[in-house]
Amino acid sequence: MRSHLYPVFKYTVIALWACFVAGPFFWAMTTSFKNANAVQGGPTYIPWVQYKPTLTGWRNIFGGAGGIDVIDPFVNSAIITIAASAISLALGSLAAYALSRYRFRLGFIKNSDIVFFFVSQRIMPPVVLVIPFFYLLQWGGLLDSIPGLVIVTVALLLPIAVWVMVDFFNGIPREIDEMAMLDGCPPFQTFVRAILPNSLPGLTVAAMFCAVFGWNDFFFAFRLTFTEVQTLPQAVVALNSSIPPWWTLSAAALFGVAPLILLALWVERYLSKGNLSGAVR
Amino acid sequence: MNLSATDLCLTVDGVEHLRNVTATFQPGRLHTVIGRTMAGKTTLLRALAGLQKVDSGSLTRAGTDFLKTPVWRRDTAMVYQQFINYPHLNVFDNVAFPLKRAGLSRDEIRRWVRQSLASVGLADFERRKPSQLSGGQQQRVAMARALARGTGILLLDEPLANLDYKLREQLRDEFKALFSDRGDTIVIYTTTEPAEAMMLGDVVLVMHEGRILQTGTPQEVFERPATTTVASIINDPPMNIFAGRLEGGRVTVAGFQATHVSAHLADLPDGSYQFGLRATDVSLASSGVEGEVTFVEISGSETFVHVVVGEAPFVVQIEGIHDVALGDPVKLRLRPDRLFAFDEQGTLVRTPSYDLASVEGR
Amino acid sequence: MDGLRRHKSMFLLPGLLTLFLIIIFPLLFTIRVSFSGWNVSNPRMNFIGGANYTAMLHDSRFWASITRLVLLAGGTVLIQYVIGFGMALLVWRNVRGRRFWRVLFLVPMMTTPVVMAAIWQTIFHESLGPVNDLLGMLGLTRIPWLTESGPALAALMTVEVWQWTPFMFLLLLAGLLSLPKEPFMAAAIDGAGTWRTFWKVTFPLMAPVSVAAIVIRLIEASKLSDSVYVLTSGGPGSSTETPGYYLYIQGLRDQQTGYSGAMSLTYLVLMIVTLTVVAALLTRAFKLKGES
Amino acid sequence: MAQLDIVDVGHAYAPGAEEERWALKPLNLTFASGKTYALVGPSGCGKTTLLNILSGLVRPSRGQVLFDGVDVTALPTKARNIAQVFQFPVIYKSMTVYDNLAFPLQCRRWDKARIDAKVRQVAEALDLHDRLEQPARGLTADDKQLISLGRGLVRDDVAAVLMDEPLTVIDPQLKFSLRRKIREITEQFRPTVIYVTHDQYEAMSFAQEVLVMKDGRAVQQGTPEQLFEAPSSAYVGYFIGSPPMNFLTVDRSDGRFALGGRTLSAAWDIPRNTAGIQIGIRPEYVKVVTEPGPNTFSGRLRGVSDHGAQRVLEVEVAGQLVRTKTPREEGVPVGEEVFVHLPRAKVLPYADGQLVLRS
Repeated sequence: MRSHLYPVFKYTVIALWACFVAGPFFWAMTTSFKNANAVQGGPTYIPWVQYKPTLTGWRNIFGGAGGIDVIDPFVNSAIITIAASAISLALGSLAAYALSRYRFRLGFIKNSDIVFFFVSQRIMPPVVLVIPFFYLLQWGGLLDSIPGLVIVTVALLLPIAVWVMVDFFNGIPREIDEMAMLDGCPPFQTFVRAILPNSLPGLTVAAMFCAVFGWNDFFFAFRLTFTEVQTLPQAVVALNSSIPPWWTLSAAALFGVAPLILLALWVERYLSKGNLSGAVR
Repeated sequence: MNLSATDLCLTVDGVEHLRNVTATFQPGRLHTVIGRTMAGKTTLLRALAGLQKVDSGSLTRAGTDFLKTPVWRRDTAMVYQQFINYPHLNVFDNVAFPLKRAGLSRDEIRRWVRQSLASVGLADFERRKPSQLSGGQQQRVAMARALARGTGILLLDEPLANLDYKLREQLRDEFKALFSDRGDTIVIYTTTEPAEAMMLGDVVLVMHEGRILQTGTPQEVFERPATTTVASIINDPPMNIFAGRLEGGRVTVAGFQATHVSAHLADLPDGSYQFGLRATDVSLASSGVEGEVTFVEISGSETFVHVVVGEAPFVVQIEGIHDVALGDPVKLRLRPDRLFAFDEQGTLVRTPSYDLASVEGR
Repeated sequence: MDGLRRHKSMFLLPGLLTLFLIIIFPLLFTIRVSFSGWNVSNPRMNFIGGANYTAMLHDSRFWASITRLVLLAGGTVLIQYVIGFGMALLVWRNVRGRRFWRVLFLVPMMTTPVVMAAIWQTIFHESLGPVNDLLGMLGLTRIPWLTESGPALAALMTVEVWQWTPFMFLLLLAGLLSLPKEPFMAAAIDGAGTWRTFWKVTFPLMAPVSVAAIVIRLIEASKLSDSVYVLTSGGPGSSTETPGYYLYIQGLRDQQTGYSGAMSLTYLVLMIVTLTVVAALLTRAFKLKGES
Repeated sequence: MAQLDIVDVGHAYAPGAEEERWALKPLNLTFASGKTYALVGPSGCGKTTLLNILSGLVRPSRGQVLFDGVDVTALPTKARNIAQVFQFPVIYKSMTVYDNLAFPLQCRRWDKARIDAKVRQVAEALDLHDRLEQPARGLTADDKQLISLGRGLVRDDVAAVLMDEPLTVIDPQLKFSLRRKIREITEQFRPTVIYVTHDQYEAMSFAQEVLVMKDGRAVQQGTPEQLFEAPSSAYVGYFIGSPPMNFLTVDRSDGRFALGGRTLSAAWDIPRNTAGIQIGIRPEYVKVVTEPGPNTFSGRLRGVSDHGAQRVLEVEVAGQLVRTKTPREEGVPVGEEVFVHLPRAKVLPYADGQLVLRS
């Protein structure tokens, strides 16, 4: 029998972990309203009580003096994330559909090997890829441009899209495809009319992962763009290089992670419905 | 426009799914394919639909090579054992889907869908999603979709197998009415249930281990089963098959000797045979072959008593519900005049006379 | 569905070729460059044989970073698995405010690692950061988190655990939510307690998800370098350097392209071999516990 | 083995719903110790709710559940000492067959020797004794179901064994042998068994007593024979038996019944003050005959359905359809004009769909 202390133990553990998870956000939040004096005075947490809050940090990130402008990097990041995610989802679901429905055989290579090829690309460390990418983009005149960054980001995201969608398509009965074909749809129409409309949960999960990994990429942007295009993570990290204006850094960081935190709310909905389960196995 | 299959063969991973299947399917007739699970029935339907490639053989329709025709141009509809519908479409759109593909006008589509849904009794369910329907209703939607398009070929793969007993009975009757005027559609219906095959089929094909063992009218197949295997597949419970000897038209089986010479066996040469006797032609009696009850099954209205005589298992079918205790010793009366005789290889050599169809009830 | 050869290629090839083309050039380039003496003063694709590889064999800093990565990745992923599984179990069923906890516990994985690493740097700041402040309140001594090798590694691991435990939590919770009810009822009927139910029912049922989650995390963790760059810059000295970060220094900062190519390939091959072996071992180990 | 009593138990999934919409309307039932029962009915009839109430998964909105007189209504599953076989086979994947069977006893901290003896005894009965050391996950679905059953049987004090559609996922070929095995084992161990199914075939073949349910109500409880011979309502007449029971509306004049103008005699007193009387008769008992006679009515043959060894004839009598099941060897009558004989002893009276037999 469970002891009466079990609930106490349970909620204590949950609360401790919640503090750890929320701590950095709380710290960033409180710091973003400080100024140099408040920061230099040692760690304080509660505005008005322990320090006098100012909006300096927040002003700085929107082009205030001595700060940066996060709007342009934000737009760049959004464009790159959305474009790369869309391309990856489109190419990824087509390929995943083929791998889930048809049998491929090329010598000893089977379907599972092709899936493995896709997924295994996640193992490539960005640092290994970045030098050749540099020369590749330079050769194509795409260095320091949005299209260039989109192309390399696709390499990061395509494996994720294929991984999620193969599992998802495997969960849709083949009879649905067969029925659509019997009903007069050639293969491509079958995919578009019968399968895609039933794949929304899978596409959502894949899009979520793509958005997370696309938005959060730093290394490629860091080494393949310089002056013309700057992404949001780059802009924030740039603040960190010299003597850190912590308040600006904190405000910029919160601004940078906010869009995806909203995403977490949405993901949880899918989780409760059990839609994610297919992607896990 | 017959659909003719010749010598269709398919082997997957060393298992023969189709072995030289040759059959002709005629327009306007309902063909039931009966066989146990894994007999190759589903594979055959999938091959006809173009969903399954075959290793060899040919398939022609109206002089064209059907094997080269892609699935989406085969003019074929299929109803699956699992209730397969488009999950994202409501009932109306599910039925309309093939009609839209065929390029019908809006009004025509509406008319055909309404008519088709009415014929399966789902007129009031147009706006529901398949997931909001019961199993029986989902299968009706699938039926309506298959019927709405009026394809030249209609394939039904054990459409009732996953439904409750009562629903099965009800839909079987409905199907009979639905199929009664299908014009010149070729209908092919697979099942594991003899009663279903018999009552729905114009033509019955008996399939076993990838082969078609016998083709004929229900009456022919039931009354003249070509082999012991057919006899056991087309009867429910399976026909009792046992080895015995025939001497002067007199049958001897372990512990059982026919007291009367059976007229229909009289002119057969003496020797060893396999005999077949339907469960309805064996009864529990006060005297006869001694055996022991091993199991009793009760359907809604019949009792099946499983009896073992020596080593040989027998099934006895009794009308009505009767309480028979397991392990009880019983005596069986076997009717010699109803014996089917097969040679030792299992090929039919003599059948009891069933020329009674014209005789009025006795 | 056979006989559709033309169509199936049309589905597969766009994606396959795109990825192949994006990946194949870097791979070939890296292989070739690893046999050249390309560096900042002499950026030419000449051929110097295996000299880079020989040099690498004697580069103790490289091998130290590999060892460090193995410990870091293995350690953090293990911690992430244990905490992630524990948290998933706690918010799986009857818990007040279930949705709130679930969202909150997911948030860190949604955030940009480098950005949060910058925040963590302020948190671990020796005099102005809240960690030492808290330690002080508890009466403990302050720790030079980012300037001494032991604490720096601990800080790095803390950041990794914070960032990626949510990912484990996500996969494991999704796995838990998809489990059938019956085995748990059967265990209750058989009279099994909480502990026995976990070891005999939950854990074996979760084995496939566990293997997948751990392998995925190991793959991602083996690329660790961004947070190192921001948090410690590999320091103090080279005490928190990972291969990824060391490659960055050699290849990008110092532009020893040929030499870093040789190390890149070695690193990649080592990772692939190690992860394959680990994945196989995990599958075997968990198979003994459950999954057919 | 215990006696299970359901006292005024009812359940609504939506709190505050009016009683008409309850998943299970209040009812009283007794399951006697050591007997086998089947709960049968179409999906949504309340049989699973009732089973869940017995297992403790659902706490009823009202009423009491008694095990051997002890109120267990508020007790969780774990404390009820029941066993259950689920629709999908449930085994402990990580354990051998032996450990699966031993698990409930290990949970109860029996000593090793006692567990060993018991496990081997049950395994013997289940025909699993030669596979005890195999991992349980490698077994076929039917053997896994036997393990589930075995986990209940090893505990010799188990109150009841609940079976929830245990044959659903079993291969048709194996259903027969598993059904037989389950029957044999329950005869040997004699636990109280409650078997839930939608299949009348399974229910009637397995149980000593069958409980037919519909719309959250227990419609009739009885032996298979009782359900067949004297269905308490038109629904049971329809649900049990194939083809279903015939129901014919009859006229009433001078205290006698008539069908199409001819007198229909029956073996029971005509109930007084009941309007809308229908008579019910099983197709098995309706005979097609060539000549008129007592209780024989003229009709027209409307359809013949060939089921193999039997044919089902549909005859229209006085504007109503009567089905009869005839052996194949009796052939099909020539011509449309036929007579049907309704044996006096087999005709039952129904009013408003309920059997109104007074003996």
